[in-house]
Amino acid sequence: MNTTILAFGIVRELFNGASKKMELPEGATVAALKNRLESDYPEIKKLRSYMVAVNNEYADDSLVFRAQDEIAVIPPVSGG
Amino acid sequence: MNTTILAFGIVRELFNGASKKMELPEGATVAALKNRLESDYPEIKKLRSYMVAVNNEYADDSLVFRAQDEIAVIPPVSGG
Amino acid sequence: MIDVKITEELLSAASCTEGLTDGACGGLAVFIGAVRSETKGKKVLRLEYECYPSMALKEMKKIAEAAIQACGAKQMRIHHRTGILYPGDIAVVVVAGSPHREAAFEACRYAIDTLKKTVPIWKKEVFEDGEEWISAHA
Amino acid sequence: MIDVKITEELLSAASCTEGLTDGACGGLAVFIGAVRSETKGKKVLRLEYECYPSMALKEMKKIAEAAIQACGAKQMRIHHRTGILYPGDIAVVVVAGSPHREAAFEACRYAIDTLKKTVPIWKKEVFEDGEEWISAHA
Repeated sequence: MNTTILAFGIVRELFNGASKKMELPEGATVAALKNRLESDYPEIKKLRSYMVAVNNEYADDSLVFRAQDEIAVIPPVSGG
Repeated sequence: MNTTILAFGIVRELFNGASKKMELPEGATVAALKNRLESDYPEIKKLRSYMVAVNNEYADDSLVFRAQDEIAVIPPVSGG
Repeated sequence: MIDVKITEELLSAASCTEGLTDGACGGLAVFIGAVRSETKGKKVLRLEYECYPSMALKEMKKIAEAAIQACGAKQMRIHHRTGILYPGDIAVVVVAGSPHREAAFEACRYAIDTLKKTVPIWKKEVFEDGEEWISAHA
Repeated sequence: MIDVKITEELLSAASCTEGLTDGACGGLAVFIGAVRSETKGKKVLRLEYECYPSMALKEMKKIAEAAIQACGAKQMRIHHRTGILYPGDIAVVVVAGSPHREAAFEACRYAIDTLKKTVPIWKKEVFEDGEEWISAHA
């Protein structure tokens, strides 16, 4: 499954861009994506925490990606 | 002792004026003034409560008036 | 910084920030009290505010000082309007500034709560069929 | 009424009251977050805010809805600025309107507290000698 992972803030800087194309196996979960990200970008493990958002909602680790999902990596927010 | 009692809000309306000249005995206390007010203006007793201020400070019933004191009757406040 | 004022002039939103967003305080907590168009289902035509100016300013200053002492706010503004106000008009603006928003909220809340209890300001509500000094009677 | 906005334009005090003091709500509780000139004694040159617009607006709307449901506020406004901000600039304005000030304060407090936890907006502090994404690391 071809996906485009959106990135913001410090993750955008780690990605060196606002998004990253990534090939994920069919049936891949959020947890699998996190493993992949942490292996490709070990700096991610140093964050206080981070979330994955799917279609503009925070997603659980167990969520299975579907085609057309909008996927984003959300480092610790700091609005206000 | 000649005094001028300042009045505001509903007490100003009871006094039919923003102040009232009043002769008080030497050594009169706030409590004595209150008795006098309640006898001259029985409507005052119907208020939820009221205070006397002396020189811009809320005064206890036991305070003894001195010449030149600025005396005011303070009905329940409702600012804001 | 303490800024207390009683005025017959219009109060506007500008009072919320004017001279306060100077980079020293990250958070401003503000309370804006405006005249409601209805009270208990009755249409309000206008409110008539009066005050005992010298004492009211003194009490407002005390409140601002206590809010700084007790809550840790750094900046306190309390502006109150008097005279004749119509629905939608702003009657009071309370601003508390602090590097930390908890302190700002506490100071703002303390100030408006205390103002309503201690500051010698009175309002009369005028309806189509009568008028009433607010809080005067039990 | 719910009004959420993310903008690169200046936020001003006008956002605190515009369209809100219509006579329906007696009390507006407001939080104004401005850029501080110092963090832990270090001079801040500027803040760079970015956001995930579609999700941020969705989360801001959720917060406004929850504040109305849980606290009883009637009007909620959340405006957030993004882009490059300098000390003193307003980054966020949260307004909660209610006939009762307790509800307004609670709703305002809830909204800014929750915004800081859930809304995908990020800021980088830029100092004379470096920069830092706020809250990124423990």
